Amino acid sequence: MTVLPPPTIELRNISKQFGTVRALDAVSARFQSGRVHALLGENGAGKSTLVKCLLGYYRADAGETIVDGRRVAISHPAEAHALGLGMVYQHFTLVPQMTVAENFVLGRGKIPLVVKWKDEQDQLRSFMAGMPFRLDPQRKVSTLAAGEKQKLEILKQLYLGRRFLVLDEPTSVLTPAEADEVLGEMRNLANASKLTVVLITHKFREVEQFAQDVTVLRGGKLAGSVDQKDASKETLATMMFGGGTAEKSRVAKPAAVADGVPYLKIHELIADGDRGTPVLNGVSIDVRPGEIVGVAGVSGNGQKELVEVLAGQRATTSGSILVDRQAFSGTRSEIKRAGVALISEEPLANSAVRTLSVMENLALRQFDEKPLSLAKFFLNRSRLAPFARDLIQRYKVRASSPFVRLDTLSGGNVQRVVLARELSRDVKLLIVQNPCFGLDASAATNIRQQIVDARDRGAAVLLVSEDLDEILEISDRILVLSEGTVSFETSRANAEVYEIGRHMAGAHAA
Amino acid sequence: MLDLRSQEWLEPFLLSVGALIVALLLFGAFMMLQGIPPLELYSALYIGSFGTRISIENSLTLAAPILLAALCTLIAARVGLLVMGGEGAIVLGGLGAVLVGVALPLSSPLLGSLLCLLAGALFGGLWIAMAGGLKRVRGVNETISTLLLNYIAIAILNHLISGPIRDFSQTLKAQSWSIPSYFMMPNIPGWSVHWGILIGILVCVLLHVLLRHTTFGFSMDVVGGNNRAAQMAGLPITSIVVISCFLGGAAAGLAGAIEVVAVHGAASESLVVGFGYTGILVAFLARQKPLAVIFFALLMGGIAASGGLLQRRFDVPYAATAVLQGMIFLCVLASSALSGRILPERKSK
Amino acid sequence: MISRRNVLTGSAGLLLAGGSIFSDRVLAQGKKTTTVGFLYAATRNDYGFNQSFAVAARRIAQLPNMKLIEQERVPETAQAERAMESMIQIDGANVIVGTSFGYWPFILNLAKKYPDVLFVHGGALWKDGDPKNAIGFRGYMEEPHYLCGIAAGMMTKTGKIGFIGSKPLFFIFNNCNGFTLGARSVKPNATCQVVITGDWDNPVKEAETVNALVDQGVDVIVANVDSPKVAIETAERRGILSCGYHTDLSALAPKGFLTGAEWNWSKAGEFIESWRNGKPYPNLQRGGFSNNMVTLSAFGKSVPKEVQDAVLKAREGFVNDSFKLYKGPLKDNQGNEVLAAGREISNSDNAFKVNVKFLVEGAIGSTGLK
Amino acid sequence: MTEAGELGWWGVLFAIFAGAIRVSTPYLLVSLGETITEKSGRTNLGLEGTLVLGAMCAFATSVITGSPWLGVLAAGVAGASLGLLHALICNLPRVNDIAVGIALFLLGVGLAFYFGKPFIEPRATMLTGISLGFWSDHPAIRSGLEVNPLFFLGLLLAIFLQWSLINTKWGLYLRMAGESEDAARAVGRSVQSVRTYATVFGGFISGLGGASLSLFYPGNWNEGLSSGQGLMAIALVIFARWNPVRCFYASLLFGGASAIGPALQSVGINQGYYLINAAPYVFTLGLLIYSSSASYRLAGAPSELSLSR
Repeated sequence: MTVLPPPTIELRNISKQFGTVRALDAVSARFQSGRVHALLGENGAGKSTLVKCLLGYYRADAGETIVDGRRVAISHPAEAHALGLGMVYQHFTLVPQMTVAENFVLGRGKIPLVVKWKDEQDQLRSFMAGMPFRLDPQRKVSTLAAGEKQKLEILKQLYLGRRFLVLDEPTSVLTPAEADEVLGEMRNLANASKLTVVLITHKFREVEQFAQDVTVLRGGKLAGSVDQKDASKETLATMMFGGGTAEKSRVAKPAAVADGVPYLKIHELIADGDRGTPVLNGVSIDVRPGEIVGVAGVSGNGQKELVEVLAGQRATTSGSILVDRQAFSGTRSEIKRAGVALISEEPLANSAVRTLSVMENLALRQFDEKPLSLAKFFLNRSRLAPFARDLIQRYKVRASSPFVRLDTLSGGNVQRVVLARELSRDVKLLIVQNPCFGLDASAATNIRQQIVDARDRGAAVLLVSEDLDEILEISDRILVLSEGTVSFETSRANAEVYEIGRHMAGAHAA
Repeated sequence: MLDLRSQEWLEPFLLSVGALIVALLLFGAFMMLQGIPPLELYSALYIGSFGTRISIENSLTLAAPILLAALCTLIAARVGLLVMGGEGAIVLGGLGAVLVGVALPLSSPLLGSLLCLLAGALFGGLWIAMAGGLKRVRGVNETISTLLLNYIAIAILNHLISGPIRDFSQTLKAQSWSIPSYFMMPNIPGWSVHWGILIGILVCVLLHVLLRHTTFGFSMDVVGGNNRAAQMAGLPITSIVVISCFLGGAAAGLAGAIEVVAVHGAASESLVVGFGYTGILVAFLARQKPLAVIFFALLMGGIAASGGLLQRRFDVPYAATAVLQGMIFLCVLASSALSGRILPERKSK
Repeated sequence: MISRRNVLTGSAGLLLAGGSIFSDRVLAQGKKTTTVGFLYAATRNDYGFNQSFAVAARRIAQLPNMKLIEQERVPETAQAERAMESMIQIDGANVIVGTSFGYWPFILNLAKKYPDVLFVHGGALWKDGDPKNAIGFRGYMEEPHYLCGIAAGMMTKTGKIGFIGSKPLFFIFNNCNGFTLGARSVKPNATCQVVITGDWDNPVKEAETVNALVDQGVDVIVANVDSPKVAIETAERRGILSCGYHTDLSALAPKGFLTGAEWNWSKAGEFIESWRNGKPYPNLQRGGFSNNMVTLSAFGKSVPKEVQDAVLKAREGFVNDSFKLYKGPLKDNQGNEVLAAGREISNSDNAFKVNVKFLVEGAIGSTGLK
Repeated sequence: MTEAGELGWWGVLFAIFAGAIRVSTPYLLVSLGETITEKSGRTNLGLEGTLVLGAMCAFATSVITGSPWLGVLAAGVAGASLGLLHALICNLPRVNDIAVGIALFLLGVGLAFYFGKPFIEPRATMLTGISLGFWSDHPAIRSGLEVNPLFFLGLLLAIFLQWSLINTKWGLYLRMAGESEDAARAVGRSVQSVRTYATVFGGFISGLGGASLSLFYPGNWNEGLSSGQGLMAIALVIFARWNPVRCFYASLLFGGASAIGPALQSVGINQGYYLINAAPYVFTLGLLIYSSSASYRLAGAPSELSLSR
């Protein structure tokens, strides 16, 4: 059997319109057979839209796709799959409650009516024998670590005979070591002419280390296409951000040494996760007024649960939380007394009410205080709108009126509503979780600036983030949360990316 | 351009009315297949519901328990629970009214009937609060638990009236002791309609104030809209849910108590006639708005009232009313697919 | 195996008859038509209590210048009052027949409000001072139950018979006593297992009860529930014998049906005739075989001649009032003496019967009545 | 033994055992139907209506055609139609599947009572039982062990479904749709169509439960035929942790609970029969309380299921 080289794909003048938004404007790109191609750009630059048009999830309004010199029209993912094109998503598309083998079989276009599991597993094992990484077919996906899931996603694609792979921000949930391992293997496969790889990313480091070609998108337009060897970091940054704002300035100046009594004192906290098994296994964290403590870690090691406990959304098994030297369990009076504010990821899911209006969401912290309430019992509805208008103006929320439902706002504006609600009060303890997920660079910068401002006003800040860059950028102290315990602590001055990464990897480290 | 605040009211209302009309058309087609001319059908529906004074009285009498039972589902729905326990709460409410009415050594008629009503509300409230508590403490699905509680309530009623509180002088029917006759509520002067409907309307208005103009009502909306946001805001969700379930159950319990105080004077199986289930339908029609409940409860009371005339005019099975109610229910639910599409909401970007 | 056609003809007979009456219901010209409105608590073709009234309704509709309107599933609430009033006002009903016991208070309300309308109720609850345009009537079903008991006692092999009751009400227990006394009159050591299901209508529980009774060795049953259809069919399937209640149920158990206790509600037709012709009519009418208020179903095929003869002979005793159901010496099933030797209770002694709170010796179970 | 035919206290146990088999069939079939529907990520609370409509259609078809098995088929088709209606309405955006279930509960019962009225009186040809009592010459045992053929169908179905969920294409798709909408979308499977099939199939099986009521036990059609069995079966699915074979055991347990009251009364234990007869409901509620949890998702619960959220 002659092995054909993996496909070369060329996109010509692809345009795509969503309502009034021009997501792609005549973008062209060439992905050369057997090479790793980085698709670089900010959030909202059009990277995902471009590959989704290529893979048949969207239909481009204009433009053409050429695979190995032939023009093709791909209108459905199945057609892309037939051509050997596949995609690995940022958010896993695995079925957690099913086994590795079941997930492999499900990914296949054709499944026999009756699945012969013994044969399937034999096949899988022999397939994996020839692969750079291996997984036990019998294991349930929910028991896999994030890195293993990512590997499974990639293996699935290779198992299905895909020879052109798009990886959508594959390393966002991986430790640096895991990322290096996975991307290194992808590079090896490409070099061996087994695969063409398109790597969607916004991390320069990955581009430098693993990509051979780079295409940069900005605002739905092609900003440039270069060979990685010829591109300096500065050129790429200029292409990515346009002139001027290229260098992400470190917004945070280190805080004056904060010692003294911790304002937030978490001691030996133990709590169960969604499935009833312990996820936090004795977490102890102190946060002093005027410092930002960054909690780094790979998703799934207890970050979500830690924030939920602090938000009163999860019961604890044992351990204590003291805020301002008093026990804290998240009741309304404790929150008010201690001046606690919380900015969580995905506000529509965690901290705001989509079915209520913007003004009602803005009033969530203060509706039972003067002037919004009379005698704590009656709600003074006529005061809601002026109260909301003031915040909308101060925090530059784009909402046509305080009366519109929250879910008619864009993601960034929803986050601004939450910021306005949380930060407009007197904040003494600020808990922040992945505050910039899905936001564009300028919005992210703005939010980080506000967090730093709150610290500078004397608040104790706990920043839980899966974005290590974000933590390195604004934290004064950095902790690593791994398998439900704090496994490492360092000051920012001494922070060493690889050291942090090694601890993030925890027991899963190679 | 419509005021955004009125959209919140107008659109759900229009959707429900639209669904109602579609369902009536479907029902007309259904009956036409049975050989009943649509015009005669609709005229019978009208005459039987609001076409004559006697029909109006009939509709109003039926609307009272339906209205209060609807509030049971409605209030719980505001905190995000789908409670189907109106029927059971009605039964418990009836029992509560009887127990207090029998035990009270009072001679004041007004105070007596008032206390009976309160007792009914208390019993019904505690009954549904139980489902709310189970939901919060043990995660027991409230829809299933309240449906089961309906059966259990009926068993308790039957057990009590077949022995422990049975009036053995009533020989042909197992029923409880009777409350003193001077505790019985009179009719509205000039009408053969008891005060139940006015009590129900009053409760709806009070509930509207509670939901709209108090901090508790605001908290309920937060809890119902997003539990996690409510937790984050430090709201005492369990109390809010249990109190809301209590209020809902209390409304249905009040319905049962009114049936006792205004109609039967005693508890018997006559408390179990399906008002709870019609109430669920009304709660969905009203789309969680207490003031809209008044309108839709009257309408559904009318439809229930016209059922008898349909039987007598066209010799159709009584279940024709149930078929119509089922159709209305489905149309109303299907119409939620159009919410946000009828009146354009201004998108802000 | 029974052929399907037989079943159909047997059971559909009533429906067909009913239908033809409807189509023949031509109103005579010139003469004033009486509109009779029947209200039922459940569906009228239930092979049970409601059907026994529906049969009567169709007989009454055959009277000249009579128009029948019917409404089913009328609950015993204010809705009943509304339904009657709406029959009167919208359909112009002159006579209202309420079949369910719980309609009585609502009938009383309306009888005062509409003195020109006749109200007939199957409950015999009328008392002095109640409106004269209201009639209550009801048969003593314990009499035919006694006859059923005789048949059961003569036919049982195990000496164990079963009585399934719906609600703990005096007439149910009278029927049970009648059934037990009848059986023990021919087989003195026979016992009657009594089960109260608690529901007028709960087929699964009724079937389950029949099965449980069969497992206990019971081989004849009677079911005092709204519709004994399920009980009788289950008994037939388990190969035991059964007696009917309410209406003629022989078609349901071709092999095992003995006989049954039936109401004769068509008596209402006589009251209506008297009322509209300005003749006197009773306000309260009770009775048994002696005044034709109850009847006995035709015997099943499996009932031997000597059993039939014994039953019919005993029936004569009720018809000419020579036989008393309750007579001393009579003990209840706790061993207490109810009636001393020589004491007799008249068959029309309603006060005694209403106060029956005991089960006679030989009945296993309790009334729970105080 | 004193007299022929007497089983005494053994009779009580036997009656509960035989009753469990008799009464369990509708529970079993409805809970299997609901398991399949819920595995796909939808809840159909309308199965009480499906059960009643199925019972009516089975009975009517048997009366008209004389063939009980055609009746069984008709029950399935009626159930499948209600399932289809549920699925189509739930496929619309912003529609709550639990509420649609309640609506179909009312509509199903309404339609059954409406069209079933002429069939209350006639008698239908029943399904023939499969005799398991051949080993005994005790007549009570022999006739008590005439087992519903649909009971065996349910048992086989439970085993088959259990196997299918793991070993067939459709089983895998079904579980995927119930566990992760994203995953299904990624492999180009329409979750809605999987759920539609699952709800229709679930409706079909539940409809068969109705046929069991009207054509075998208690073997009749009237309006009081079902006293909430369809509803309890849904609670039973939670107790059985969405596992078909465990549905079978749970159904037997529920059937036994329903048989306790009549069995005790048949030997003269008469105290509080209303309360004893409420045992299945209390039992169901107790099991729900026991097997639920407020703090974590139940093992086996499909992740996309609104019921367990």
